Amino acid sequence: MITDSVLEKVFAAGHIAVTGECGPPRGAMPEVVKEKAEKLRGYVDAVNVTDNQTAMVRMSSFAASLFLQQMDMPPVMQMVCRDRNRLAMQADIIGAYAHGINTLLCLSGDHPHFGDHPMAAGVFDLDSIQLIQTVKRMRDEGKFQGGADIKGPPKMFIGAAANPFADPFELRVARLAKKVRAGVDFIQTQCIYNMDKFEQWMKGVRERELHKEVYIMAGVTPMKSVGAARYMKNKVPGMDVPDHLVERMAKTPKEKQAQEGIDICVETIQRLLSIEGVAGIHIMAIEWESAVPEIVERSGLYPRPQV
Amino acid sequence: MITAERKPLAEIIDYIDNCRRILLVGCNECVTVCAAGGRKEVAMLASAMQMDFMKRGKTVDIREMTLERQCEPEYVEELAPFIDQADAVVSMACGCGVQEVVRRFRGKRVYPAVNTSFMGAAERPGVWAERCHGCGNCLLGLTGGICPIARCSKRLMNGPCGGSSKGKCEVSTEIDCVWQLIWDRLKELGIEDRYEEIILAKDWRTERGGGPRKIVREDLAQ
Amino acid sequence: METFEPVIVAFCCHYCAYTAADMAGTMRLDYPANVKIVRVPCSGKVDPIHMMKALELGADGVLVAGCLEGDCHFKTGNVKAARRVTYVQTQLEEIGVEPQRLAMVTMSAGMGTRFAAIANEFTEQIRKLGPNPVAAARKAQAAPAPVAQVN
Amino acid sequence: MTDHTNDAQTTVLVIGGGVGGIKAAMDLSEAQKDVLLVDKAAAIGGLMTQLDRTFPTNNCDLCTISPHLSAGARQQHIDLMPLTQVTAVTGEAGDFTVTLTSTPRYIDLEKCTACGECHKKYPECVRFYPGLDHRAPTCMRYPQATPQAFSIDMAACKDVNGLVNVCPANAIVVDDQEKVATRRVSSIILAVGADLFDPDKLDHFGHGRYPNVVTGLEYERIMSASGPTLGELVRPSDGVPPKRVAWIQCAGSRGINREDVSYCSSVCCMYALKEAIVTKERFQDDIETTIFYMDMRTFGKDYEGYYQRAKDQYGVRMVRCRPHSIVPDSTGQQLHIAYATDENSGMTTELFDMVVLSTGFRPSSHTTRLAEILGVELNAHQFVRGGNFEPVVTSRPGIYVCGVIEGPKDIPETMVQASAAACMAARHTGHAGSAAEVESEYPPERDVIGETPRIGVFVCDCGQNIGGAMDVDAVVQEAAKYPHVVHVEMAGHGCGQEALDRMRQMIQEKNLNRVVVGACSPRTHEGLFQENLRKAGLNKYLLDIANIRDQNAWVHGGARELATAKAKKLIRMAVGGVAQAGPLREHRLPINKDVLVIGGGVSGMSSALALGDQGYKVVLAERTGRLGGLAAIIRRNLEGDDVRAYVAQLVEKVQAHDQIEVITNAIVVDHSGMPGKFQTGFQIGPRMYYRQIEHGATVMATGALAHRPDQYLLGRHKAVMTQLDLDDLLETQPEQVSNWECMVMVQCVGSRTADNPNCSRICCQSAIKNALRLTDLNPDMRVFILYRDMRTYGFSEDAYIEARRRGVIFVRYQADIPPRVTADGDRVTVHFHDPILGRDMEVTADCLGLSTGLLADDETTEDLAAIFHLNRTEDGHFLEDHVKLKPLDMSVPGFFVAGTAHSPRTIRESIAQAQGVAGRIQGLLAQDVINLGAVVARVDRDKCATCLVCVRACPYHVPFINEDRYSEIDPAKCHGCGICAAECPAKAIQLSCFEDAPIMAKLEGLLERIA
Repeated sequence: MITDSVLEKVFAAGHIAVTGECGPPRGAMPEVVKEKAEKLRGYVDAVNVTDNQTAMVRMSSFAASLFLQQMDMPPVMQMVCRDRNRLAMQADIIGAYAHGINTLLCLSGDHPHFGDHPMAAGVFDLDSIQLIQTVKRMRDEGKFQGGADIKGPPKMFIGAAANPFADPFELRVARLAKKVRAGVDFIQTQCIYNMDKFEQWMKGVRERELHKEVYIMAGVTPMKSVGAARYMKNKVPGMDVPDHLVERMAKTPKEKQAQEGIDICVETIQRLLSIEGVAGIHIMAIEWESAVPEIVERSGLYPRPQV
Repeated sequence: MITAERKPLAEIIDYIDNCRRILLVGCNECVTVCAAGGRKEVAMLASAMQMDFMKRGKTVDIREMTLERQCEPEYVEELAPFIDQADAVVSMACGCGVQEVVRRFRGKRVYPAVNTSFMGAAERPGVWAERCHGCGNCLLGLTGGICPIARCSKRLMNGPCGGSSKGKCEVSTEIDCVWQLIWDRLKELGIEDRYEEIILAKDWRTERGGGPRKIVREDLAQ
Repeated sequence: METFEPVIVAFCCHYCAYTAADMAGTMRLDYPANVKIVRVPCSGKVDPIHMMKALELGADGVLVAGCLEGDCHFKTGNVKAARRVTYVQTQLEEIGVEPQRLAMVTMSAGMGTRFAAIANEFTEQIRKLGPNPVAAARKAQAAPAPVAQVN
Repeated sequence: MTDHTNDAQTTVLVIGGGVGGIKAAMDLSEAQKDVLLVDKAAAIGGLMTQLDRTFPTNNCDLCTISPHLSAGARQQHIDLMPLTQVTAVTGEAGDFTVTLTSTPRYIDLEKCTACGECHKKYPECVRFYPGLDHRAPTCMRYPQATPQAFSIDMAACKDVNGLVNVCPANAIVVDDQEKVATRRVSSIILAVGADLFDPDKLDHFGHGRYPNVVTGLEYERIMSASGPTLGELVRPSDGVPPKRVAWIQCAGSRGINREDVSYCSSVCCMYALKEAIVTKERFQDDIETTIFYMDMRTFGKDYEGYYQRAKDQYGVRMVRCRPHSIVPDSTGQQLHIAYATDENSGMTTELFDMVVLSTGFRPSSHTTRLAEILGVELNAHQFVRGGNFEPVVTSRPGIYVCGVIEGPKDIPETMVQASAAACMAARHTGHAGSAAEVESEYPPERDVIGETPRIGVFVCDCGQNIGGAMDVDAVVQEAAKYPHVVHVEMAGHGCGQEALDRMRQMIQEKNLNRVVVGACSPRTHEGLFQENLRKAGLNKYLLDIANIRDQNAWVHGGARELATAKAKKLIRMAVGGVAQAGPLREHRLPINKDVLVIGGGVSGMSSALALGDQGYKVVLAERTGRLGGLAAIIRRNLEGDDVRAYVAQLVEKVQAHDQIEVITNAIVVDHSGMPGKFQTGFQIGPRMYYRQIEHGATVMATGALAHRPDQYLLGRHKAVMTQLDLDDLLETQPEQVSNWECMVMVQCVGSRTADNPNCSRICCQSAIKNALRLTDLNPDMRVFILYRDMRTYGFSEDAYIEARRRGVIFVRYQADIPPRVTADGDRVTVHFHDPILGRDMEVTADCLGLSTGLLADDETTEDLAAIFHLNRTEDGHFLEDHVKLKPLDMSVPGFFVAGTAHSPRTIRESIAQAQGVAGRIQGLLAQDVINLGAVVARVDRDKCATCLVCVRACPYHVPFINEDRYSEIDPAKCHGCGICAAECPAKAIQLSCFEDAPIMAKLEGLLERIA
């Protein structure tokens, strides 16, 4: 064990880890965070807290993670390279760790173009891989990115994202290898709908035995309606939603579509669990946290192991 | 080369609305090549300004000049004989030119007429695309000769990000994903494995991070 | 009040439009005397500056007349001319001068009737538009001709 | 006249200075051959110069021919001898000795300034002025006569020394003698034209007795601005404008009476239509015009359209009959015409104010004597006999003929034969010195750089054309006020010799260094005025022409003050522009003298042979696999010659000729370059391998298609065929044909209809040819010919008469009630209405022959027109540069058209065109150097920002960045379009002759008065 992150313990114990996701509110409303977290309690090992997702300003990931921490719901703090330079990042990492937040997800972040401040200048002082190296160095060498010593180094369980479906597809395994070389501990993939492509990616990963060096969590998202399906297919960058799923949702009558979305999600999880190298499931039920309990139960991932 | 685009007429007119005598100065270098501030554009703007003033019943006297290069003191000096008869100077040069005129002629109102944009190349006649960011520490040697700093929307040195699709950037299908180009290029050169070498965090001091820069050649400096 | 007689400058390409204008002559067709023709070797020779200056000096309408699409004696002159006319029209819009004061027309050498028809239509269209605002202002001030040395 | 003795090798004698003679002389002089041009009249110009307007352009075209005339006098190679006749000829081809007798002019040409004083004081002793004014003593045929001098008929002069004193230049030589000279020439061209029949002898029409009965030419003179009535259309009897005018066709032609000739003069129908149209268009359109005719013979290119416009647009009334007589009414001012038409058999009379007798051509007595002197055979009608296949060749080698003296024809055909005669005559002469020597003839060019502009403004009134539409004097006075203008004057006919001399004189006197001419279109006259500046020692680009005729007077005729104001503005613009213009140098380029001929038919082969024989290397490209074209399948012509044999020997001659390379199955794929430097790419043979031909000139001889419309059961019944099929059948199965009992032919099948409006010219002749051969085989065969207008023009009228004599029945049908055909077993029944009997008829015929004529090969001409940028007429034939005076040249320099690609025509006429084109090309390629003119783009190296915009914009990829880092444009390659100049962002490129400064000055000139 490198850190005392709950997630690491679950992985280390050989269990299938399950993480949820909670999008902080666009205002100072702690009860919203608590409410969402409460719905996940017991069904997930840790909860990702997004950082200005889609470049829309929200309560910071650090602040929301603190609320989860205080509720005894282990948060996975996300940090994008878009909004802070390397000074601010390292300061927040130390601060968070001081509050007991010990799991961090390093992301490049969506381009300001998509958000509510397209006129803002993206920082991008570091990119996600350089951030992984920085957090690893802070943890293992106790040194800042600039080289100075850290008294009380933060021991973060380092995570990153991976999108097996983005182009050029043949590059995506090599990119994972790059992140592994940078020192990432666990990976959460983009939500998976194109099962064949994901399996093809996992085959590549296994060929390079990367699954032995990094815990890979397969990301899933239940679709609430055919509209949601089409939105994800066309509007969300890097998302690959095959047509047959959209048709399946379109064929289901309006009122039953949400249930159909959950059924698809469960089926997806069943298949994912059968893939060698999948160490966990990351359920991104954004603004639909209430569906997580049913999904986790029907996927046979309930109750969560006590570590 | 440095590229630029002519400012909207309304903005230029705002600057000089209270002037009666204008010295309109073009530059025969980069802004001529990208058809923003050459002798022809000077004549076009002069005519447009003249019409705008006359339409509003005002008179304006515009002297048109085009210097060889507005970022050279000796060429800027050629304005000296005319500077006093002008209430304001409107410069169609890139930002460097405008500021050189300001530096030389204290107390004289000098206004830009173009928006200086980027260092770029002619993609095809009449179309220029950004190619260099002037980061001061060129990493083209590491990426097969294609620059991610200037041509990736997120300046990723270890791209591509998750949003790259069909070779295009997530921000717009008009923009090529530079990492796709780099990846294709590495394949062409047969050095795909070079891709997995991590490009370390950049020292931005050589870029703007270190403050406005100067290059000094001791052997030439007087 | 007497009717407004617009001044119209027509840049005509030697091989097509100018010949068509001559043809309108040999056919004794009638078109308004407002149209004054400037001969150029090709419509592709008409510089955007000439179009702007014509309007700045007070012309009410400017025509750029070239060969039919694909028939340009110099292959691509008329295509370039059309693009430049559009570019100058956007400039005119910025100034607040009606872009329709400037138009690109095409015809073959034998189309005397078409030249006369265009001359008639365009003159009426400009007459309806009224005097060029710049010309009107210029007339009001009778300002001395602006000093414009182009070096 | 420069008098230099010519040795035999280089001079051609051209007898007759009419438009044909002048064109032949011009072509020869362009081909660097010396010409001795002789005319018995006091000034050259012949018949055409007296015509007011000419068809089909309805322009006076005097100003298109006057440059030829004045040019004629100026060409170094042309030695002009007016008032001179050929009295003896000895020797043979290559070396003739001719005796020339010149009658006295009684005026010294060097001194006479043509001021006209003698003309005013002593009008009685002048030679006859053709037209109505019989008294003027000194005759100047027309305002721009060449040579520019009067001539006196001393016999008719009563007060000789009074006449001598009145002349300010004392140019009158009382004791002027007849001169006789002998000259050795290499070949002779007979171009004496013919007279017009004097109808006085036709007593039933009363010409000569009733003043209001005039001939076509006299009517022409009455309408002409330079005529006796100064352009006012009035009745000769009382000077009152006529309300009703009639034309009677074939006065003295196509007749069998005592004074008639049997042949048709080919042009009277067209000139009658023209006179009627001009009467309505120029005078009052309420004048009623009626034409009495038998057949309306408008068979030339687009002439049918002219005829239909006369009827539909101008309302000219057509009455088909042969009027019986003209009788004056009681007042003597009006005339009764008595006539009977097919429809109503009784005699009707109508009253007219004037009657015009359309008289045809008659060979003058001079020509019959001249023919004896020259030893050339005449035909039955006393015209000079041309070859059946080569019309310009006479019976005597070395002597050629062209124009009306070879046979009645219109001006375009005369011009074709003139060029052909020039080509054939040139064979016998050597080369007479290249252009370089000519250049030195001009005075040295004055250096005007640095001088302040001193502009001379010359405003033409061009007779009615400009003078009639505006106040020219006001324009001239206004011009005096313009900046830098130091001299203004009204130039009358600016393009005339007199005005040109005056302009040169003014340039010297007032030390002018810029000239503005307010005149017609620079497109037609820029060269003429530039040349004039050059001869006055001024660089020819210091000139600007304000187009105050075609683009002002002619289009704003109705509004006199508007036209005047606009003329002032146009001249103000020209003054502004010319002040900024600078002297320019022209660029020269060596000429590639090879010729590319496209189309291997009779026309293509004939022009290839004509050029090959003159030593030019020719590439003859044929699209199909074999030479011969359409003519190869024709058996006989009207004269009875074996066409197939003639074509076969032509093919043989071409294939054996060492100067001609034949490429078959060759398709044009690309083309570029300029005259003297063309490159044309072909794909040849089944494997379509690519080959590029370099050449200096191009001949389009792509022929036309035999029309086979799906009408009258053609192609669906054995007995129905075209004249072509019949022509072949007559040769292959005469026995089967001879036992036909009855044969019907239908004319104008698929021609003169909405979708093919033009007349195919040859179908009437081919119908008559076949009819005669049918009646040769079986005199008892009944032959019907159903026609709309029998157009057997010229001497082919005799064949029409012979056909009628043999009992061929000609029945007219209306276009809207065509005959109908129904199958009747092996035979067909033809139903038609007979207007004379007034009954519907049915004839069962063994064979129905359709005269289907020719159609333009639209697909081929369209592709070639796209590749070579050539113009075409609506119906797909190639368009010539000037329908009348340049029928062989095309508007794109270096391109010529011959044969049925130009318009439908007989083999004989096609060969004339082919040889004519060869003549024109020798003129173009005679120079060693081609003058590219001065309109090229120039780059100012100091302004060039090396931005490559011009390199990318040039449609011909001419600009390149040189090692000195700025854009360079090779003047030899630059086409002068100016696209780069307008695109250059650094304003570094100026197109000479169209620089920014003059254009801006023109705009300022136009718009300055706005304030």
